[in-house]
Amino acid sequence: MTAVAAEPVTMARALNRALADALTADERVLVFGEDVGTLGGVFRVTDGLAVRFGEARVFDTPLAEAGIVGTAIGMAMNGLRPVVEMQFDAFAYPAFEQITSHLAKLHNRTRGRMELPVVVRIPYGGGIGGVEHHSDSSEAYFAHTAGLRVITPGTPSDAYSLLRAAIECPDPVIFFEPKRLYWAKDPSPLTTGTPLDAAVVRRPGTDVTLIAYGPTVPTALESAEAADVSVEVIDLRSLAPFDDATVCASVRRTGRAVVVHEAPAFLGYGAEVAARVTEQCFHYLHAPVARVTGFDIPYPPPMLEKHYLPNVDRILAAIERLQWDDTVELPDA
Amino acid sequence: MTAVAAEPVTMARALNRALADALTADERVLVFGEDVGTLGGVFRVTDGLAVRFGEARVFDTPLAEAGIVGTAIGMAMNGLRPVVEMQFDAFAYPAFEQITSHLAKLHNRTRGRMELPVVVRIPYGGGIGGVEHHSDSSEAYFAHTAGLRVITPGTPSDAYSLLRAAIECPDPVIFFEPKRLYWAKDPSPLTTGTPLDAAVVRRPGTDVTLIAYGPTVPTALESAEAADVSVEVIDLRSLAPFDDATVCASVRRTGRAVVVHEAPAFLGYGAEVAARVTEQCFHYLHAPVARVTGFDIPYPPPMLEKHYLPNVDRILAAIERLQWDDTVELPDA
Amino acid sequence: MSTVATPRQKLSRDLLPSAEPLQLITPSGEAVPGGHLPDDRVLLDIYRRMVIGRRFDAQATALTRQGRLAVYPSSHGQEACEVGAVAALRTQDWLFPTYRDCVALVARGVDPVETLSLLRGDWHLGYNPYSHRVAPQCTPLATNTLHAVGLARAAAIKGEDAAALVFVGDGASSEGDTHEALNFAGVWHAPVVFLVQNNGYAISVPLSKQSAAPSLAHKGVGYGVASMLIDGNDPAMVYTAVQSALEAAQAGEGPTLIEARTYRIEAHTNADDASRYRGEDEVLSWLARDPIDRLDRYLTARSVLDSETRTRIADEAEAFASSLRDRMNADPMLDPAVLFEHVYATPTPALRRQAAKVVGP
Amino acid sequence: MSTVATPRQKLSRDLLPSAEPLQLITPSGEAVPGGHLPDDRVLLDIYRRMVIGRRFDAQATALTRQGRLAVYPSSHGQEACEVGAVAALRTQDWLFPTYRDCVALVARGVDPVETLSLLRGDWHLGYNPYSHRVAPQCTPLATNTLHAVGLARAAAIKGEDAAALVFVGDGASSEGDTHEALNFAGVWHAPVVFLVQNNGYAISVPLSKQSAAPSLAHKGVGYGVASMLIDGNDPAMVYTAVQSALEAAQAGEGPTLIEARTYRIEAHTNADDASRYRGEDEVLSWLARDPIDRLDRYLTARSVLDSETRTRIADEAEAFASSLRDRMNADPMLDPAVLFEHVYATPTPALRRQAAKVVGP
Ligand SMILES: Cc1ncc(C[n+]2csc(CCOP(=O)(O)OP(=O)(O)O)c2C)c(N)n1
Ligand SMILES: Cc1ncc(C[n+]2csc(CCOP(=O)(O)OP(=O)(O)O)c2C)c(N)n1
Ligand SMILES: [Mg+2]
Ligand SMILES: [Mg+2]
Repeated sequence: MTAVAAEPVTMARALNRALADALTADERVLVFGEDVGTLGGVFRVTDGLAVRFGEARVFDTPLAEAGIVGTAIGMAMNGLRPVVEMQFDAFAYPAFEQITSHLAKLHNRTRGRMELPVVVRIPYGGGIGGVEHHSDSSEAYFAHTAGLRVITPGTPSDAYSLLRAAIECPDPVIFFEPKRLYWAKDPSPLTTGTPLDAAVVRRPGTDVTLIAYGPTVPTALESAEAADVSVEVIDLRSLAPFDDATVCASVRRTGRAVVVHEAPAFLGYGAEVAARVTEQCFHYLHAPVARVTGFDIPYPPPMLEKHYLPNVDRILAAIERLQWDDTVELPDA
Repeated sequence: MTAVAAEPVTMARALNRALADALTADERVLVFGEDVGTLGGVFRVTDGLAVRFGEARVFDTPLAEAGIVGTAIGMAMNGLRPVVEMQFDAFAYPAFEQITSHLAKLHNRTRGRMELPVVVRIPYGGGIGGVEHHSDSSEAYFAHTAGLRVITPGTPSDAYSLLRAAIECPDPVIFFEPKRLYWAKDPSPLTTGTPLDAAVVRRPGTDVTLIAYGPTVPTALESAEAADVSVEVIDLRSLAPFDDATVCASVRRTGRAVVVHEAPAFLGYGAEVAARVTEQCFHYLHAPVARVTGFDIPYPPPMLEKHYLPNVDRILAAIERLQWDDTVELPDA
Repeated sequence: MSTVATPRQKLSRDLLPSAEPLQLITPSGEAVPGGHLPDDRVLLDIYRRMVIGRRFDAQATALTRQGRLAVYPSSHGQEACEVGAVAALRTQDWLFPTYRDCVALVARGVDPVETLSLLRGDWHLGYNPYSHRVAPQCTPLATNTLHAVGLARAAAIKGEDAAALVFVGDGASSEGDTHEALNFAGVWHAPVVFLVQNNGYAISVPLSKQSAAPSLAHKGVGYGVASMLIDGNDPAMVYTAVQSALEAAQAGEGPTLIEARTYRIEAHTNADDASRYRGEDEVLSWLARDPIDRLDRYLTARSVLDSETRTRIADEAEAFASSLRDRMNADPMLDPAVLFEHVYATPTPALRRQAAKVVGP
Repeated sequence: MSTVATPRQKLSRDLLPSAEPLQLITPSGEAVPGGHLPDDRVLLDIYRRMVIGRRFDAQATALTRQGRLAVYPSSHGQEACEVGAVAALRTQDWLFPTYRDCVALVARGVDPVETLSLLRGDWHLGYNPYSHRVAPQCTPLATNTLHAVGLARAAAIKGEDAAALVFVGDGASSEGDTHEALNFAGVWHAPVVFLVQNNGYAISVPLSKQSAAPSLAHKGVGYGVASMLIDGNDPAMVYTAVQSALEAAQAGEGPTLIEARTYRIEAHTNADDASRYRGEDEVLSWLARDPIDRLDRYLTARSVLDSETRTRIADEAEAFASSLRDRMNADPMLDPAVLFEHVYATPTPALRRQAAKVVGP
């Protein structure tokens, strides 16, 4: 647990630091993808790395996502530790077969003889006025795929420590970066040593557990401040595996839970949270786990995204519907 | 609702009849994919169609799944109604981007000006001793994708009527065929007129609702016979959209529910079933909705799949754990 | 903006392209000796649409600065491709554009405000694709190549006399979909034309990191697809190449792959900083090969274009731009109900419930 | 019909392949005049491994009938590729095989029972990929081409003297991944060799429905990748071509694409019915071009192979097969705990709970 910087940095900068420090710490680490070299990434997350570490370790690839992930797999087979970037969420879909059929399965296929320490960085989510295909929340596709770790930071300091941990992890990691938090600042020092599979209680509370991750963490914290009950906010950080212990301990204490995410509700990540929290906390729950999510529609165009994104009002409304007065009114589907 | 055949037929045969009848009924219907022409498909579902309807309407394509779905989209833009086959579940992954970013979204993108009446047939699931990549249950990936209908039949007669309805539907349909039921027979006549979005109560019961679809429907029915409580079995048929009315009416009556599928539990389809049934039936439930599913692992090799697949024992055990004696023992995660 | 038919050169349909880009008009505006140029009236019409297109493009860039567009990818410098190719299309043919190709849409006759819906962000698409037979502008790179092949194949199956023209970037040529599309087109002998606008960069990535091939047109032979390498800043050449490819397609001679060498003068989009990856010199050298200047010189030398016509066209472009500016200054009418209406042909009960939360019951 | 190959050191590294497949030994076993053949000892060793490979293949097919294998895709008829290519590999090189290439694995020295784990169904992979530098046999078509390129590129980055050889089917050449792999290989100048075993069919789909190219080797030029078209039933030619490509790779001359024309004598797998899509005549015509007979005739004519050696090799093959049969007759030891152990490097708590349900706590 070494402190790396105490200046407030943006999440983009924290990620940049994490990559630089990982490249420094381990010469097997490579960074590549579309526009990550000379340009430093469309979000500047890889800014300066090609110059600093050379084109052999940080480089631009041809424009082909299956190619990027597929060659990363081959490099990992040969002992390297590639960190690759998919430029935007929806542009990881061409790599879906490589991720699902190989990246997730080669360790299992080879009974552990082949490690696949590949990190696939995916800027995801909305709220930045991106046109179609630039605002998807695609975490459920990968979290459903056994063999992958799926990580998403909600703060700059977590972005640093989780990316460092992801690069050091022997398992393949899909690292979802909430792009609307790229410019968010955080004064906490950048440290290593954060475990890759632990949720964190961001704000203690006693009446309801509000479960968020990535882009919705600040929204959840804001909602907690605005609520007139005591809200405990959990930042999941690891979507797969899920930290049952931390979440269920909280829910058993509070007896109520709300899960928030941008992706559509239907089979969105909140479905698993609701299902497994209910399985483990059924008799502690005063109301069903509420889901505050995107709607079951394609992500809206920029001018309409405000109607889609979970916001404080919707979260507060969900908290209010948690049957505080023990009336048995059924919530909307 | 016209009866088409009264002979008992296998599901593969029923699907073949559905394709033949659709090709006859509407000259805009085309059938194509890998080995679907001359060979008649590796499961013979398209047997005889190329000879009967000609190579212009039923044909083999080059070996490229994105190509198959992508060209089907273009054909649909031009007024045709392609029915394409992905040879096995895992081999639909190369088409993931075409399905997710276009097939699912073009109708919405064009505000309804472009209809995409494309059916993507995917033989799925295990239980046939298939080697790796031939037994995936990939329904959750598609059911989470807004804009797609996801359908899966559990009986030969449903296979016929649902495939006919899917081909007639203006929306894109991912049609999951449970390959281990291809040889299952059913004496019911083949009829049209079945709605595409309605679950069906396969067996009435009063004590617990057992929710299944596709390959696990026969397992669910067998379990219901073997149980010593009265089990109502629901065959979902439509995974997206979900038939809340039928399922919730049953669960509110029985007060207990179990959902069964082959896919891994984590963010598997059962997560959505558990979450939304709990949302709508919370105060009717005596126990959390139980999930009997595959494990959170890659699909096993043939000799080990018996340990993975949900079976009667596991379903009965789940039913037994539904807190019949009102003790508050927490089920396993 | 309709085109007059013209006698044209029968270009050879080899599987391998020429070593150097084919050209009909030199950068200084002279006819290449031996070349068979399109009719003057055709070229004047192309000139006019290029001028309007460039003015439109500048206006769109200005609209980003005024916050009226979320983003705009300029095609300044690529007008020979944008307009020359579209001018060769017949009414019944289809165009499959990318995000880069707004000028092509405008040249095809799509309303400029409807063209800009995607980039303004009021909807993913502003126009009806069937009105001008223009597919939605495509963002997931190369995916539309397959749609074009499918649509063209469907036209052949239905016996329609229609072909498809699809635009592809040099970067997008690396995507698997491009390969699958060329292969399906070759096997199906589909009436489709692939126009690769090789503008030298995929955002910041230069062609040298994209491909080691002698040219991108050399990909054709691997699919049995006839290929051409052309000067993409020569409007006469682009028009002639695309028209000849479309005629071949319509005559049942199968698909064609055309690589047009051109250059993007502006940054990738207004949000991009091109100075990070290319020098001013390079830009200047390409400005000297400007497609509009080239045609201007050629037509002027032939006395087809005089200062009166030039002014009339400039005025038309100005009027086009100012009308666009005015229309874009009005905030679009937005009803979030539309978010739920077209996910399926008929909204599901769950979607109706969700819509009610947003728009009220 | 066929073109003579030049000495392997000088096999030209053109981007375009020859019009006809290169050949060193004719089907009747004669050396093609002017060709530089590999050493007799090398060829005798290849002969031996081909004979063993074919016997192994027949045994595996027999094992499917006894229910000892779930499925088996035979490479009968393709031994020149399976063995000739592997014979050219050095110890430090990597092989990326498909499901079709069990004989190549056996030729590489992988234990035959471990080779058959996948097809028996006791695990997805029986061997340690690092023991013989053989990647897992790959089922999702063409996906392993990218792994080969990545591995080769990593070798170059690390300064290792190692190359990768990847097998691809004619059908798999249509997948987008093949294109992306060739393109990455070209741009990276990666030390990788693509060997397309064009056996005429992708299950039932003939080459004519797969590609309209003059040859599959013609894809190379579109990526700046040197290409060769060879007779894939000529073991000397396959060996020479792959060796020359590997040497070029090792010398920093970049990747090579080789199309080897061959034929699958058996059905796609034991579960396939080839009579649905091809005639007996075609099979017979290819039997006449059998790769083992060809080498047998050549080596016999050169007195390298006599009946004694032939018998000794046949006996060795027989012993190999009967040992395989015996070992496959024992049921494998199966512990379902393994299902949960390697999903992650360390099993998660949830997986440990799930494992306990299956194997007890
Ligand atoms: C599948 C996919 N991957 C990545 C992107 C992000 N992206 C948008 S434009 C672009 C560069 C495209 O370059 P090119 O094809 O040459 O077209 P140009 O922009 O030069 O017109 C990239 C990488 C995308 N839109 N789609
Ligand atoms: C991505 C993918 N799509 C489909 C399949 C199903 N499949 C298995 S083998 C095969 C034919 C392959 O033909 P080819 O590449 O020529 O190799 P061959 O079997 O002839 O050796 C098909 C379609 C697959 N394994 N992977
Ligand atoms: Mg470009
Ligand atoms: Mg083949």
